Amino acid sequence: MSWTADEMMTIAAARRLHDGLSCFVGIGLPSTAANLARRTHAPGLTLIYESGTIGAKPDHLPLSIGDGILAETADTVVSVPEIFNYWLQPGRIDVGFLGAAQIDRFGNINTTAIGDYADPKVRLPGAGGAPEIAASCGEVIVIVRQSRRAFVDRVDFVTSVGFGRAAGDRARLGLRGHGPRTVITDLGILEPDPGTEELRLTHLHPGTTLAQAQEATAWPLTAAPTLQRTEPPTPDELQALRALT
Amino acid sequence: MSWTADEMMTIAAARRLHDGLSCFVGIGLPSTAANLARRTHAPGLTLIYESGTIGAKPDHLPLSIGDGILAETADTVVSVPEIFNYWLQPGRIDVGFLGAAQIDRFGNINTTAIGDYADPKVRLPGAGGAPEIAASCGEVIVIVRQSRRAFVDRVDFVTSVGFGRAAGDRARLGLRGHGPRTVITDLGILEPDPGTEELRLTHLHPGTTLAQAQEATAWPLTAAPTLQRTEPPTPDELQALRALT
Amino acid sequence: MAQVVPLADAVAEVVHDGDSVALEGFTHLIPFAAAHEIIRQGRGGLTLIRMTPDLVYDQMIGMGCARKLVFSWGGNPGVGSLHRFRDAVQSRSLEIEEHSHAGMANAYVAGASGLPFAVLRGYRGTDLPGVTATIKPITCPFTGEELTAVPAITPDAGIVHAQRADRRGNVQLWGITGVQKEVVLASRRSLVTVEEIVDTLTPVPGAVVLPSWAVDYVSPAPGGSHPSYTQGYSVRDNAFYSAWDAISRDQSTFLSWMRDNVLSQAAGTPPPPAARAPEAPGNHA
Amino acid sequence: MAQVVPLADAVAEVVHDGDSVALEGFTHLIPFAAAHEIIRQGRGGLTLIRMTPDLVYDQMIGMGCARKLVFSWGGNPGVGSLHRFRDAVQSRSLEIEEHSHAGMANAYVAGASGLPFAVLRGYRGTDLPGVTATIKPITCPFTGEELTAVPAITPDAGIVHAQRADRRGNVQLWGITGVQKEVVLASRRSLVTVEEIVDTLTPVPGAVVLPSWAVDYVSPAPGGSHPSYTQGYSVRDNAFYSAWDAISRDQSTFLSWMRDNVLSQAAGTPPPPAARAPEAPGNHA
Repeated sequence: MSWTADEMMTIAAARRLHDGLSCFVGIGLPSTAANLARRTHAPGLTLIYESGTIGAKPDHLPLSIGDGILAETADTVVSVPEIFNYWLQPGRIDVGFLGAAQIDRFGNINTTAIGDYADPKVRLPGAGGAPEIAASCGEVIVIVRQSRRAFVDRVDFVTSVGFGRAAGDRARLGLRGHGPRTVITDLGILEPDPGTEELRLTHLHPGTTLAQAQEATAWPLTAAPTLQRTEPPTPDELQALRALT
Repeated sequence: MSWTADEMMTIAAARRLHDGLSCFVGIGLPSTAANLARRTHAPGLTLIYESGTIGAKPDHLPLSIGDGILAETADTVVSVPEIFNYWLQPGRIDVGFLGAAQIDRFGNINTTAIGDYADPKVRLPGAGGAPEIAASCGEVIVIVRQSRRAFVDRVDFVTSVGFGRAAGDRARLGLRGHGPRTVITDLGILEPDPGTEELRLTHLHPGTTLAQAQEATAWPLTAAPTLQRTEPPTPDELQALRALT
Repeated sequence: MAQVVPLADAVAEVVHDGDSVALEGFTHLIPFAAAHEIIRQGRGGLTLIRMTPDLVYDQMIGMGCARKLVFSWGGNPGVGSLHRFRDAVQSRSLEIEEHSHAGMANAYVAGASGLPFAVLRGYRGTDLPGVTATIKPITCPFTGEELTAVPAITPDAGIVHAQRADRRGNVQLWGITGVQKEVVLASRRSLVTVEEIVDTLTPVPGAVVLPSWAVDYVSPAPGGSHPSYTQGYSVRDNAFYSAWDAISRDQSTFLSWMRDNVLSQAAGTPPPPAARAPEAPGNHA
Repeated sequence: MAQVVPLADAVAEVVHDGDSVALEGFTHLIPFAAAHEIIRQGRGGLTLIRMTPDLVYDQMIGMGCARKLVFSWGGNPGVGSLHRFRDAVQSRSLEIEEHSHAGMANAYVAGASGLPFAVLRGYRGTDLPGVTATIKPITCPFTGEELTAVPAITPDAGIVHAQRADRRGNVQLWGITGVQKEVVLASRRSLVTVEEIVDTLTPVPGAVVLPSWAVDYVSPAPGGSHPSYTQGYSVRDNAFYSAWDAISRDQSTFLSWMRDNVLSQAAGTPPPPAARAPEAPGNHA
């Protein structure tokens, strides 16, 4: 079976979600990956959407984070203040799943504006739940297609904090979660260097090269000493993904 | 029909509750009076208990503020944080109904301790919902039997603020409601002097005298120039009260 | 006690030029019928407040109702941009005050609670405090830890949609309840549009009840959340959300759509058949 | 994921000497069976936290479990005093930290929210800030208004009673829900006792659901809220609350009652027939 780069990206993201975890899900690719994990190796994954739906088990992919199917299949539906205050903020949720318009070498995310904030070249949707998901979840997985436009040296606007500007910044800011430990792209997987907390390439998806990944990154991307090759999608994974979308 | 002083007190309190009002009800005599009002002239009175029951319509008097009958008959039941934060604190509730162990000439209430706080002569139950009821309800009605032990010049401990120590204290403290505008006893009714905010006698119940009320008050109690006689209980009122208790 | 009145009358009472107005509904129960009536009544100079501006504020912004927008996520969920919003911001013709969802949700809670501000673990390390004056640090008086404060949101007018109300104006809503309760309680004047008026509000699991005495106006507006939805009455018109991208991309196409589908309709007119939700109303729990 | 285990095992895991412990339930759903098991296991030096100490803490204080009490209203509702509590305070053998209901409810909310403190309009002008160190002023950074702060309550152990749980440990409770959710979420370790374990949690109007992964232990304890009650399963034993006044007035009468009715019982034993609620379990909604 052949597959697209987006399919590989989604499957690689789904694999990072283990059974029994709780996952705060953004819309789009994160939702697809989280629902794929629940349909394959992680049936006990708890999906939490910022609309207040805890334990949603949709039988089709929702378009928005507030589609009726999420409320109808949830273990419980709580108010929006409650989902942020009682569930996200105290660090109860294991994994946050985010997208990004721009992401920089320290995993900081921009979803606010390209260019100057007051006079933007492109106005993006803004923060939504992302800043607090990035701050409070046990760890964050970012799913984003790799390109020089998206993978920048420094984001134009810090909407959600990754590792700040240097190792130790998260602790200095009082952020409780471990931050963006995994950035999954259509080319491979980036993870922070344990010392500098700068993102470097740890996995290449089948058929991609380090040069390709470096070409799609606006900072001098380095590879981890243990650079690995992602396992290709299995037929089961592809089938489950295609049934979902 | 004859009646007891407690019956007169409860009926006088019930009469102060008008149809269409919302009333935050403490347990004991306040609950009896509020339920009596709802059974007689104020069927549209909304009873709110600190257990989170809004619009309770009990068919018998509850012993506690959390009896099942309150939840079963309520328009809605909310959590205890919500009843205090969303409903009481913003000043949404018209009338607060409180009891007291001690009350002083400025309507301040003590339900905490008689004597020294650290080494009390008598330890009382404490604050419960009273401080915030006294602060936030549109106005407060206090129901308490009149005696020199209870009606003191200055309470041993201010659990709930009436008019503080002088006119204007409520505004200085940022308390939003109008405070204890009515204190109903087994002898009569006290209301604050519009100038000094000191409580003075405005009504005597049938068969009682000013001297009696003064004798039962530890500060020099004065009568309002318009001192009136309370209308005696009607047979309907007495019947409804006795059916309730 | 809430007054149960026709939508046009309620909107005229509740929304005035220059008001701060919050039309809420987190994806679910968005009060489109009320928004359309505000547009028809020609209101302007409004400060629009909403966590997710969504199509409802894209329409109001495009029609020139807004002077300022207070918001936390301005996209078309699962589709892309809100073009009228985006154009207005990029052309600097709309003042914005920008928060995170957590910040706005807590600001509504403070408003509903009669507090001047709310405290949260939020915004720290982000660039938002640098561009939004209503985000300030606050120090815990017990631990010395620094947290973030946002001021209460207390709109002049708060409007939400709900499943139903009884004849006395008690309101019941369920499904995703969002910040519906908070916005009604935080607002100086409130309006709830409902799918139907019923004799008795049979209890429903997960339902929020707003007592009549906490609401100012209730107006029947069947289908009034379309293209958003009302759990038990309709499903989200995802096709319409997708189609909106093309309708709204260009101001003149947008204006022509608004003329045909909003301005020329009377208050309470159901949405055009082509854009209605597939599920028939009435299958409520 | 919550572990579903017998009550004696859960209490042994959750409550240790010297812990801060909150057994909550606002009149309704008070976890008496768990309290009795704590007493039987001989725990001591506890900081007991509860808005209304009620009979449950009168018993624990009388049995010498407590070093300190954090509370907001210490009476026997509708009856009078809590004699073991009152004697302990009057003899200065129990340290107290005293709040209002609004203060404690907000302190639990802060605990559940992962915040170090909560803000409220409360206590102003009262003598409580003078005697309770955990009440401090805080100034609004936007308006300059002075309000009141209380620190979060984050008990070592939080215990509540509920109607039921499923086999995976998801908990469902309804009726007066009090601060049940907050205390479970605020606590380092939590235990929920339930009337029954069921296959499926059928939705119930007004119900709160605590997902299994937010609870540590679930233990069956049918009748475990007596003389408090469990909506749908039992009614409040008001006669017992009235009778407690005479039982508890004197320490020796109290001890003899505790010996006969608590110490000599095994964990999970239903209350003595004479003191049981009149309504049979099982008529749930």
